[in-house]
Amino acid sequence: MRKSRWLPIYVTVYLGFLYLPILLLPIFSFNNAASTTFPLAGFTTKWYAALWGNGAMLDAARNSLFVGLCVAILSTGHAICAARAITRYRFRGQRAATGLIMAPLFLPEIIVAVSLLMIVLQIGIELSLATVILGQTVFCLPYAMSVLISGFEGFDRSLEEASMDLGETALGTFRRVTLPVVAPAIVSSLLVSFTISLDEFILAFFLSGTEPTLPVYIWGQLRFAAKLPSVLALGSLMLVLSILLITIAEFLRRRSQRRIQGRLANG
Amino acid sequence: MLQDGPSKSAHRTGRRWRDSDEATGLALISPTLLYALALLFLPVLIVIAYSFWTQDYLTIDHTFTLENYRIALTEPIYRDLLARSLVIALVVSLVTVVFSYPVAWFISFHGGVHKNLWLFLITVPCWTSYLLRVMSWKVILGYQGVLNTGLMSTGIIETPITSLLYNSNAVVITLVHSWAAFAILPIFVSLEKIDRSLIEAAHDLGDNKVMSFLRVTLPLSLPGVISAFLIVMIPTVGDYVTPKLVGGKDGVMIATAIQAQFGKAANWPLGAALSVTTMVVVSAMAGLVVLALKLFVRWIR
Amino acid sequence: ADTITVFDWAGYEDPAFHPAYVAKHGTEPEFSFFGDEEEAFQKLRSGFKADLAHPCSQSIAKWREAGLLEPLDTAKLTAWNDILPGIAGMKDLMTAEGKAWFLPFEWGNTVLTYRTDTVKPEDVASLRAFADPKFKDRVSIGDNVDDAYALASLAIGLKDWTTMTEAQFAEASAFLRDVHKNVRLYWTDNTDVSQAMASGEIDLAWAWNETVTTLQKDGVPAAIKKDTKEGLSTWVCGYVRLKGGEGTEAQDYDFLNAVTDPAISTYLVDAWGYGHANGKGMAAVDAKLLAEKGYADVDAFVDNTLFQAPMPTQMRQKMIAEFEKIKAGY
Amino acid sequence: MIEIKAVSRFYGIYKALDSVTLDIAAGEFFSLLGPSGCGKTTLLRSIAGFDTPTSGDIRIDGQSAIGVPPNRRPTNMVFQNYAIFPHLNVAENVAYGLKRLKLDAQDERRRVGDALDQVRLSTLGKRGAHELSGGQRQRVALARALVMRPKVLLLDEPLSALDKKLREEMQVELRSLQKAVGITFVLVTHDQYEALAMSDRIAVMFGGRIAQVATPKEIYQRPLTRAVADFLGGMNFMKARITGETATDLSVETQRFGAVTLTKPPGFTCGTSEATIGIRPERLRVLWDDDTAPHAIEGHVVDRHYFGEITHLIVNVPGLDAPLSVSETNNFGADDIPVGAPIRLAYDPDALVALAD
Amino acid sequence: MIEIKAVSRFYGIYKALDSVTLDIAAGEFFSLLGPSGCGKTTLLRSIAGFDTPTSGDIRIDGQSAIGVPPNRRPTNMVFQNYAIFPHLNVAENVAYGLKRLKLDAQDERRRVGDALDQVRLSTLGKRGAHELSGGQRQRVALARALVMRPKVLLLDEPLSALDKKLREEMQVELRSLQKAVGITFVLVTHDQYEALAMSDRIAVMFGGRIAQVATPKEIYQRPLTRAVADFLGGMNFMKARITGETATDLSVETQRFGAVTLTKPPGFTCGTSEATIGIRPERLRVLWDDDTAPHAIEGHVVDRHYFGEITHLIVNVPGLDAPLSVSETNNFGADDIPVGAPIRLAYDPDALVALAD
Ligand SMILES: Nc1ncnc2c1ncn2[C@@H]1O[C@H](COP(=O)(O)OP(=O)(O)OP(=O)(O)O)[C@@H](O)[C@H]1O
Ligand SMILES: Nc1ncnc2c1ncn2[C@@H]1O[C@H](COP(=O)(O)OP(=O)(O)OP(=O)(O)O)[C@@H](O)[C@H]1O
Ligand SMILES: [Mg+2]
Ligand SMILES: [Mg+2]
Repeated sequence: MRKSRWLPIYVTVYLGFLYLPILLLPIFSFNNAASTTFPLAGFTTKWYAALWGNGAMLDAARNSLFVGLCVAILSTGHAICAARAITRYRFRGQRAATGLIMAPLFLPEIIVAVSLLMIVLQIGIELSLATVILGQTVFCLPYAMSVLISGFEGFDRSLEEASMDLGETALGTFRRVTLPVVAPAIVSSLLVSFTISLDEFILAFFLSGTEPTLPVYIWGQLRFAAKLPSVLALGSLMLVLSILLITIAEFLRRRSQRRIQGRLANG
Repeated sequence: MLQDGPSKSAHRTGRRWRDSDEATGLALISPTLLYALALLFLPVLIVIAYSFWTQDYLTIDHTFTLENYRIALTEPIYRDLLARSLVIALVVSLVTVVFSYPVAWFISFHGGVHKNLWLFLITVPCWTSYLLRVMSWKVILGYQGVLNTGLMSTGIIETPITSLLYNSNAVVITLVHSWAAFAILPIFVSLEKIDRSLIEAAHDLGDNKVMSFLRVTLPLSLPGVISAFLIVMIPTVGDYVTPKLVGGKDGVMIATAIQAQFGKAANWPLGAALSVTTMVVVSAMAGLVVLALKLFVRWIR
Repeated sequence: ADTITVFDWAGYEDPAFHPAYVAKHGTEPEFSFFGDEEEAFQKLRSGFKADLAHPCSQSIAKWREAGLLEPLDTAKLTAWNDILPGIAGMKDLMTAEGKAWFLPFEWGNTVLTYRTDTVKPEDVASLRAFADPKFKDRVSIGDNVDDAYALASLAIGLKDWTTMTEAQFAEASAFLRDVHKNVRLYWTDNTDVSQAMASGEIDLAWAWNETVTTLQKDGVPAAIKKDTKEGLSTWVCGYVRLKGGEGTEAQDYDFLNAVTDPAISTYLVDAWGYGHANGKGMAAVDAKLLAEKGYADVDAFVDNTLFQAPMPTQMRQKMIAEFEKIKAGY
Repeated sequence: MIEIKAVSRFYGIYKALDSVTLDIAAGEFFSLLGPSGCGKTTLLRSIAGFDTPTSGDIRIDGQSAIGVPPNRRPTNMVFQNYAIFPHLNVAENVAYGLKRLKLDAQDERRRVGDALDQVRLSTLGKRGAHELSGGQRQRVALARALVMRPKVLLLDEPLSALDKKLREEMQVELRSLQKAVGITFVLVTHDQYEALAMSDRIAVMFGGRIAQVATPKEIYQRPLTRAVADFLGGMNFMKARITGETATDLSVETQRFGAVTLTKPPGFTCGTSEATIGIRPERLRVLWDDDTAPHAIEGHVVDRHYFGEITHLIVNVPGLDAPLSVSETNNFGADDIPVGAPIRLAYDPDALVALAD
Repeated sequence: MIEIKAVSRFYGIYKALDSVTLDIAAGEFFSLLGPSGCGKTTLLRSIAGFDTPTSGDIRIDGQSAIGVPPNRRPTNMVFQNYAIFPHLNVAENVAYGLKRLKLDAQDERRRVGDALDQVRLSTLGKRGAHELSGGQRQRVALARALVMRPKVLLLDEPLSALDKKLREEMQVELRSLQKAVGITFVLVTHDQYEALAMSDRIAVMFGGRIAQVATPKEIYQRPLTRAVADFLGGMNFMKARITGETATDLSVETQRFGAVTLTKPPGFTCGTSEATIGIRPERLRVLWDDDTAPHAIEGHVVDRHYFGEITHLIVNVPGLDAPLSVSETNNFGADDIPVGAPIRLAYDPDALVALAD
């Protein structure tokens, strides 16, 4: 496949579109004014200082990351099983089951939230991050499912057959063949669920006790225009952090690859 | 719906039901299903039940009535809002999918060993708070925003364009931006699975790049396109925050109305009826879109 | 529980608001946050338990009628009698059915705010300016029914909306429909409107008084006009005790007394731009600071204000429904 | 070892297997032969456990295998489409099944190395699955199964992508492996020579049914039906008039090959007046110049096909319905006989066989 | 028609093609032969345009094809892994390329029907791609290319999954198609007989290099190197002492085949004292009972392989380094000669060839 000239240009423009709004965040987070308008009013780091003093917001950010990770793992795990069942096997009630799992996509979130809260309180579970995770997982399932279903569809069955044939159990086959082969779908599903959870507000609000997630906290903060820059500072920090994280991961990947290659050359 | 017991075909082959496809499938899906059932059964029930009740301020009247549906279906305001929401959702999902496809393509076909890196790169913008992104868009599209300033300084326009922000355009732009990653990922996933030699075979049989794309790549990546479509379209219909934040006067969508009924207006039954109506209409439209996509793909080959 | 849970707006966990409580108990109270009263109401109705909550004047009636609130023992509230008279005078706010329910904490105004570089003060001498076709697409009012009908009531010359008649309601609604033609956006929060004004998106807004403070601080040429023909509106928020809280009553009252301590006033005005409900406290605040933040003569504006007092629920429900339609263009 | 009892397999209404019954002994090298689409792969997949017969029973080692999952059967299979794991390299693919045996690292490496040696891929261990040529893939698939040393090895056209030389090496390798370890082989192949050279017994299938099961020599020399004969190498067919018939024998009168008595094949429709008889092209020998033979016929060459080792001559013999095909090694110059030249052919009456239809 | 000029292709540091130069004439039936992994598919893909050579030029119809996309080349390819479109049924797969020609529906249907007839799949038009057996898939791939009637047809082992009978039918079909329409065929095959029987010329490749290009007969009878000889059918090799050498000829003295004069192959290393000579197994003929021959050697049988049409005898001749392999048709009873029996073999001195290493 030869590279076309236009595609890289298009992708660059597209990335520009994706990142343009994001890159404004750091700019304004150093701007010495509460309102986000040009021209800039001067350089300051006071918003970062203010952020440092705002323990509640930092806690909220930490909670959000934790919830996001758990939700991503849980909903992807669930969705892997379900998507696999739907694409690989035929059973009665399949459509109904799929419909139910996909329902959060259609239901008004507030209803889901209110009724989940009622259920949780009825059972007598203390509201905590765990309940948020519980609720958001069910909310992220449809997204994870759609991604994974398109990943599992058309999976070459003879690979699994070959594995079974070599003595591997069904579970082992799943782990050693199916999962690696659909890895792109799994990574995508994790990313999707994590992203959704990170911005999800209603369930997080209803199902959290005294530990808010970031959206819950920020929505309240926006009542005060003067607090916005601190939020901007936090957003910029998170951006830098995620990019840093990815860079490190990529660096580690390359190093381990080089090591493997080194081993190959020696061995 | 999910009764167990041996199926007819299992009898004929003499295999135990426990080993059948059906049993395995059910066993695999049951954790997820039970989970969803436990958490979603009540919400679904509530929506449906409420939609047949009435509410007066804080009290619910449990007598069965279709009045809510009458209002939902006949009041011009709801009809118009629904129509507007559907149009916006359709435009957003169409634009998102069409513009995201090439990126997914690029990552899958030219991403090399950096595919995961690309995926992260695409999703990182979504990891900053949604509110901040919306705020940024306001800065960009605003009256004295980045875009207007830029255009004015290059002399393309004299006075700021006011049609950028606080209307449907802004809603579409913001939504496309925030759903981009969600469209790219499923399309990427299904592109990853396409056997490259099929595309070669299409070229070999005389198709140029465009044709081989339409006749082989697109049909084979259709599951991804469909799931991208649904992932973007359905939540967009239900979105009320974005329209409120950047939609200005035009920013009222059906979800805003539903949200108001569940909130301040304190008319859950009407809200439920509106939800059910929307759900049905959206599902129908989603079905139509999927059908249209499939027909399009059929027609093209 | 050895501590209480306060169901509050995010940000109000600020330790500077309740130093007395911490001094006495050694720990911060627990906070659970909300960003929208209506959602908070739903969460409480679904069974969420907290000791104290922080709603605003318009929600009190609903919360009370839904049976969420626990009456207050005014004897245990040190500042009960020091509440600013204007606020204390609001019908059905602090007390109703012969019981005390609500302890005001902070208050502010909703006031005509304009850009001084594009709008001449004489053009906005009346609140009717919001409906003036001259300001087409240059206007913003809040996406909340209380501020909107406060504006409309004032515009039709009604200062006490608890007495609004059907005819007046229709007139007010008609006015809002006219305003809708001019509206560029309905702001949802302070950040929203101040940014719109700072960026020149709008010239005229019906906004909270802290907006202009923010804008002026950033050097945006903006001002408020308190002395319009019709006046301005005042809103107030404060604390209530919730039923079923797990903290001890004593702790509840310690917290309530801590936040209404006169010592808080200066901090509240200075750092947050709100007025404190404790009249004594406000009186003790530096006059220059008060002037800077727009609270110059606390007593004077009372004459020309519409207090957003709780109104009969039926009327409020009608307003809500009507406002939803107006916003959608109907 | 493997008993297949009246196994049928429907795809919808299409019958891919039609009550197939077979017994395969332990340690036997058994081949399945048949035209494309006749159901060979389906049968093999049923034995391996990937496909459940619609009816019938398969017993392995005396136990019914119906319902036993593939990983609990003592079988390993080489897939027709290879099914190489795309995320693993060559060595990892081969080691896949061993991982479960928890050998120590050195042992495992040794076995993988041995298997790669056997398929001549020892230098490519680190290659990715997508960096292989077609034949290399096939050999990886073969090594992956060989390394497991199963009781039963099922091979679905395991050598089809290999050139003749390599294929022959592999055949020798498989054969010696089988003798050394005593594996039961079930081989699907479309290569008659492969089947004839390697197998203890061969089953020929047509359209989901078994047509004949016999040793290579028997099936080649005494095919029961015209279809089997035709499928296994060329055969010259002709009609013959039946002059006498006993329970086992058939006396016929042919146009050019005189009157002969032949063994009657089972399944022969009794009471007809005509029979089909045949003779293999290589059982006809060209008589040069002055050579003589007790049985000979005359004709002339109408076409000639060169095949390196041998040449096929198409000889028109007056009185026969169809020209005869003659296969002759090229040691005398059969490849130089001009088209149109007269020719004499010697034959042995024993080479004639009677065939059922 | 196709000129391949010093084409090399690297995969990383691995040289899959090593400056290959070839000319293929218009209307020629050209075959590429070589062991697995020698670069045949790579070469074919370069001609079709899926692979860009690292260096060198490919000219089609006199025009450089470098940079020309596959769809603008007058070539069609049958892929080694078939590449059947999974979302289309058999008929739609075959009609795929026709759709662009905008034929009227009837015309298109007729051409698809014809192509399916040619590959014997006319009844399976409506089958889904995943409901086919391996051989059926391969035939769909073949039909899909045939139906296009390209100027150049590139076939990558197009018949490898077919049984011999069907393969021979397809060979005849391809041959007659080529003659009728004048298509240039480039066939990759690992089946020597196929190459020998069908091709106008054959190129033999080893490790990315062309070893010899010649007509089937020439390449079979006069292989230039030991490797080519060995690859194309069996060959008995032996060492011989060089007694005389001219520019074109080589006089050698052999252990058992006497003194002969042979054509010197190009690439023969001059000035050495020993040469490798060879004789094909079928050029050795068993002498029965009283037969005599001007040139004969004696030995005894050490092994015997039955191949239906022919039998291979392994004969130990005292004084030779390795036993001789003899291939004999089974018309006399070569398949019955007991192992250990003494045997006499006739040969023609012309059958001996000198080989470069
Ligand atoms: N993508 C790749 N990366 C590295 N090496 C490759 C790649 N593709 C092919 N090769 C190597 O290049 C050589 C030639 O491959 P090619 O597919 O041309 O062989 P071939 O002659 O067609 O073999 P076969 O008869 O087995 O199909 C092989 O050794 C193969 O392993
Ligand atoms: N999933 C299926 N649905 C319908 N028919 C099928 C399916 N799989 C195979 N068949 C048909 O069943 C028959 C037997 O297929 P099988 O794969 O066993 O053939 P085979 O003998 O292995 O042929 P080949 O030598 O071409 O590989 C074929 O005619 C095939 O078309
Ligand atoms: Mg098969
Ligand atoms: Mg190849």
